[in-house]
Amino acid sequence: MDATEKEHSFIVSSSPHVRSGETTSRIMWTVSLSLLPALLMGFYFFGPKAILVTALSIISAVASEYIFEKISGKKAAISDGSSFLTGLLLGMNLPPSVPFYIPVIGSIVAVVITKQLFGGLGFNIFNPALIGRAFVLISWPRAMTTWMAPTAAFVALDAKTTATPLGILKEEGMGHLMEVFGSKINLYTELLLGHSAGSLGEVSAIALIVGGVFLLVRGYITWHIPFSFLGTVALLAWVFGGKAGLFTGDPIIHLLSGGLMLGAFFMATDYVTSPSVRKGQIIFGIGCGAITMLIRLKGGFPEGVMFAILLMNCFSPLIDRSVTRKPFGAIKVNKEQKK
Amino acid sequence: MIKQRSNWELIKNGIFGENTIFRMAISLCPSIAVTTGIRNAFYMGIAVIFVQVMVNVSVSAIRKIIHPRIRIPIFMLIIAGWVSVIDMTMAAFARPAYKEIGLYIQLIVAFASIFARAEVFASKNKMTSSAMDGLGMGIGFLVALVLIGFFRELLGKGALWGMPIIHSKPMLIMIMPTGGFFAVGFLMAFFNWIDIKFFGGKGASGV
Amino acid sequence: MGLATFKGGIHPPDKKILAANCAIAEAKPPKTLVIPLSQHIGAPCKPLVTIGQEVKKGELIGEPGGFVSSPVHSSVSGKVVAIGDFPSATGKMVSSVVIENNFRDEWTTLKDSPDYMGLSADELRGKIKDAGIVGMGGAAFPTNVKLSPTKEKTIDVVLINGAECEPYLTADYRLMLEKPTEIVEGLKVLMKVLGVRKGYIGIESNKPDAVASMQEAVTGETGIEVYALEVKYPQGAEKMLIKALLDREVPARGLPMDVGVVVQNVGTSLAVYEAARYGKPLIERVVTVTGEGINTPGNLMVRIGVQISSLIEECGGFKNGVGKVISGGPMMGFALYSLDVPVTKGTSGILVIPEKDIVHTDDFGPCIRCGRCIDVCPMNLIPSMLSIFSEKGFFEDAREYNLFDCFECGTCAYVCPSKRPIVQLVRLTKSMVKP
Amino acid sequence: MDFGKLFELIIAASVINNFVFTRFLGLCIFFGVTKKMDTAVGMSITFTAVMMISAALSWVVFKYIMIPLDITFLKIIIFIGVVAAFVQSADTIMRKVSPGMYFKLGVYLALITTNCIIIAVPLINAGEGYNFIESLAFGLGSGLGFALALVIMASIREKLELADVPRPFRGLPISFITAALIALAFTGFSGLITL
Repeated sequence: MDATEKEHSFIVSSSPHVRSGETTSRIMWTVSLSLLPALLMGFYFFGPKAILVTALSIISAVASEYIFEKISGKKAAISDGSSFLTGLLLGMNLPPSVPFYIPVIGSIVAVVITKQLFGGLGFNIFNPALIGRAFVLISWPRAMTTWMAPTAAFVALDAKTTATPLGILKEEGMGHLMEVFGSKINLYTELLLGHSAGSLGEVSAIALIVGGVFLLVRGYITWHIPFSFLGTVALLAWVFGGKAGLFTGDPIIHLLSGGLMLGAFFMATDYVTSPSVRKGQIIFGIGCGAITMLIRLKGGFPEGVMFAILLMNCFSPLIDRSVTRKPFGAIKVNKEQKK
Repeated sequence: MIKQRSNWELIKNGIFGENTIFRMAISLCPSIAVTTGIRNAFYMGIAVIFVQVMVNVSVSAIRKIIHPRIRIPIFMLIIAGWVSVIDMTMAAFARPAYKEIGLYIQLIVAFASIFARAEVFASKNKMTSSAMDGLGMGIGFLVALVLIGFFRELLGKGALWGMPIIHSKPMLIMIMPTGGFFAVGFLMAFFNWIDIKFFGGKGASGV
Repeated sequence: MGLATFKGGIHPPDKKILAANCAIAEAKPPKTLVIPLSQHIGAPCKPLVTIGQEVKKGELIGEPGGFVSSPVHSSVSGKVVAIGDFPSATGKMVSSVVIENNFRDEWTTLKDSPDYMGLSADELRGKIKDAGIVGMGGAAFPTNVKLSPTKEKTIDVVLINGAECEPYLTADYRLMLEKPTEIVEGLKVLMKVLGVRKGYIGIESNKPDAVASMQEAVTGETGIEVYALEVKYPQGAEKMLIKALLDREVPARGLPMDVGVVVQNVGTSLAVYEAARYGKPLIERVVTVTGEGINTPGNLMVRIGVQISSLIEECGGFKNGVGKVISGGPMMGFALYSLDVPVTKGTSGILVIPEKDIVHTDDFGPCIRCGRCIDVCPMNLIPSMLSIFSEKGFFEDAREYNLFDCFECGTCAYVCPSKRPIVQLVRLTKSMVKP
Repeated sequence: MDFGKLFELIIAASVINNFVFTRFLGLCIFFGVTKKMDTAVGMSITFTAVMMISAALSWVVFKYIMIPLDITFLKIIIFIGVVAAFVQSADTIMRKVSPGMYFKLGVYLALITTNCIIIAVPLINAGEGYNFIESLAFGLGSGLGFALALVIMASIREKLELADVPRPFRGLPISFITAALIALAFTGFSGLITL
């Protein structure tokens, strides 16, 4: 073969010349996949209404991303799956009984205001799905706090409404919660399975844990944020959560109820809006846990995961800025300079 | 001012060219605090028009007799005096509105815009021009506030001037702090967009 | 206990199997050779020959142009036919001497010294200098300069770098299998020159036979030990190797000698031995010709100055539709734009990647701040921020993120899920700001 | 003195009723000095100090001069006079005593007089009828809250500097929207401490 004839076809680029197989879209789709068990549990307990809400929020998230990118003349990048994931997470964070405009407006706020106005994927300061949810929660508090009782029948059309376990705990206390669920063991099992009122994707703790562990094992998330988040919540719930005094709280109820598992494994770990350096992530997780418990125990809302993550999102750039890494070999140089 | 401008030009400048909130981006606090409804926005705007005009006229009147070294404290005193007048007047005659926006009426005293107009314009110009400049600035401010208030009240309460207009569930968020920031941000972006699109401006407003 | 290693790093598929079992074969020198006068870091050589002059194999044709410089020798016997600027692997034009091979392979007279270990340190250093030996791992830093530490630095260890952490490459591996005794002798010469008692050889544990072979060669030697290292890129980077074997951190922007260490490549050690023992100048080296785009991969003993096109021919030419030809390894090598460039003292491999395996990086996505690059950066930097600053033109801000500590190993770009050209952006930034 | 109550007052003033995000005061400065972290930090320090001292001074003037003379209706004029006089003297003293610090923080002093927070604190103190210690605590809490807002905003805006924000939104509009979203997050604190 005559090499000189071929020479114009060589591709010249700078090293490295090999790349790993990981891509942004693969990450997004894998995370979406890991949410599937929890989503299916939601469908199972809340029926067709839950499917409609999820579908609406996914469709409007993807559509608003597409339309925005078209209007602003950007390259449409909906195939990277990030808007799908945003829509999915938002849907899972909504009560199954919300009117149809809530997922639609929530998704538009999430994708357009929270993400695209800030420069698109990678530059948003806040978790889009959570801003979407906070927006609709503040806008239509009544609709957003009317909870459907789980039926597990798939046909229930005139569902009863009820309060969430955390709502009961906050308003009526532990005693009433026991009355509703019978025994403590029963309460734990129901919370674990997801047979309780709540947002359609947050109720089944076990399904969320399965998804979270899957992501941990595959290396898509690291332990730093979820473990420091959950650990702080458990610790504070145990120390301050009890009516009878310090160290009498029940950490398991707090761990299994509300949006904690969904938040800790899937929302707080959002790459873009959490600190990138691992040390900073631990600070971030502890902050999330502390604010969650502050709101749950003292605040005006029964659930604090969403606000906790959003508040820590504000601090992410600051944490990233302050938690610096010592470059390899840096200390010795400093010492020499001091001399 | 280098070029003598007609009264109408001075007013127009205050409303469009140098609109306190959307173009100059100063005196922003009331733009969110008092704009949960048009009524409060309107009262606030009236108060600002009054103070701005009276301050401009007073400063212009005494511009030849005060020594430049002590002008700042003098201006301050003049502003604080007129603010006290409107504060007490409103407390007396517009009780319900005053209850909600009283603090912000008092805080007109710290408005950068009022002080800036006194310093930049009134202290160098005739009384009529100064009055017109103050009027323009004040109206620009009032228009901005009412515009913000319009969107917030309509979306957040489904009402205008307290009267219900839309009979569906309103977005409560618009009358919350968040909604105020949103409304100002989007209106600013909208004016930027017009500026870029139709007047070939650079866009980035304010700071 | 785990194998010695450093923090960070990646595990790209090593693909060494392609050429690992091919014994080193002598490559036939072609008709003409282009020998660049600047094959090392430092000042280029001054030519000592004129057009038309007859030269012998091993004859000095370029003398060092400064303290940090290294002489160049003819790698064949023949006639100088041209002196001028010729393209090099990096694309720069380099002043070179073109020699027409007369295929007689006549050696110039070499200074044989059977009792080389009896020579003084300075004599040995002189021999290494005269032989034109440079670091053969890729950086091509003149070895005699590395062996002349300033007075205030005390060196106590010599490391032989047998990590060969770049995927595909097997040149050092073959040397360790085929010439272990010579490598150990080279190490002993290096230790003598520096007056140190400890010599360590570090080899990645994916080459157990090389570890065994070297271990056997060091039996009975005092102060010399062989260590297996965890398989991880960039294990073979000097600073990482020192961290792994000695747990010493070379200061930021410092040199190994700042922590009392001199690191030499396996190939360099062999060249040092041959220079000390036979006075043989560095005129040939082992080059791995490999990749999925070459017909018969192999390890060739190649004369310096041989055109890469003739090496490709020697290995049966291309297959699978060639996309990229790389001089060096896939992580840090240069993509060649032409095959008419010569093998130099630093050329460790020629890698041919077929078109279908090329990762196109001109279309990259935004940084999603996943932190993968931060986890793998061996220098503990924050590559994501460096790349964003560079992309948006905030070059000065990159300095605060320790821009100049980056040695461009490419681990960050390898792991980036958005396929961002982080290393390229870092290089751009480095050229835009003053250190 | 009830320390728990004081602590709650500080927390409430700094976080729950944060001046910027729930009372919308000091917005000019908030948007004006948060482009760079250094200025935001300098402003925060100066501001908190001035806020506490002017709260104390105004309280003394209010309690021992204005109430006895029955001239509380002049509070706007008097408070702004007190604050302006204090800032002016602080400026002069700092220039003489500590030129280094003046060079660092003095530039912010000039901005402070025309800021509504600085005058709002004495007005609120007078309106709520806080005692001396409470006034100080309120000044401190407000200052800390403002500092917090400035630092958060500065860190976010430094990140936004690198972002590809749509053109009409560049500059202030996106900062307002950022403030809107921070305010939304801060509603999580509502109902935390009811005073």
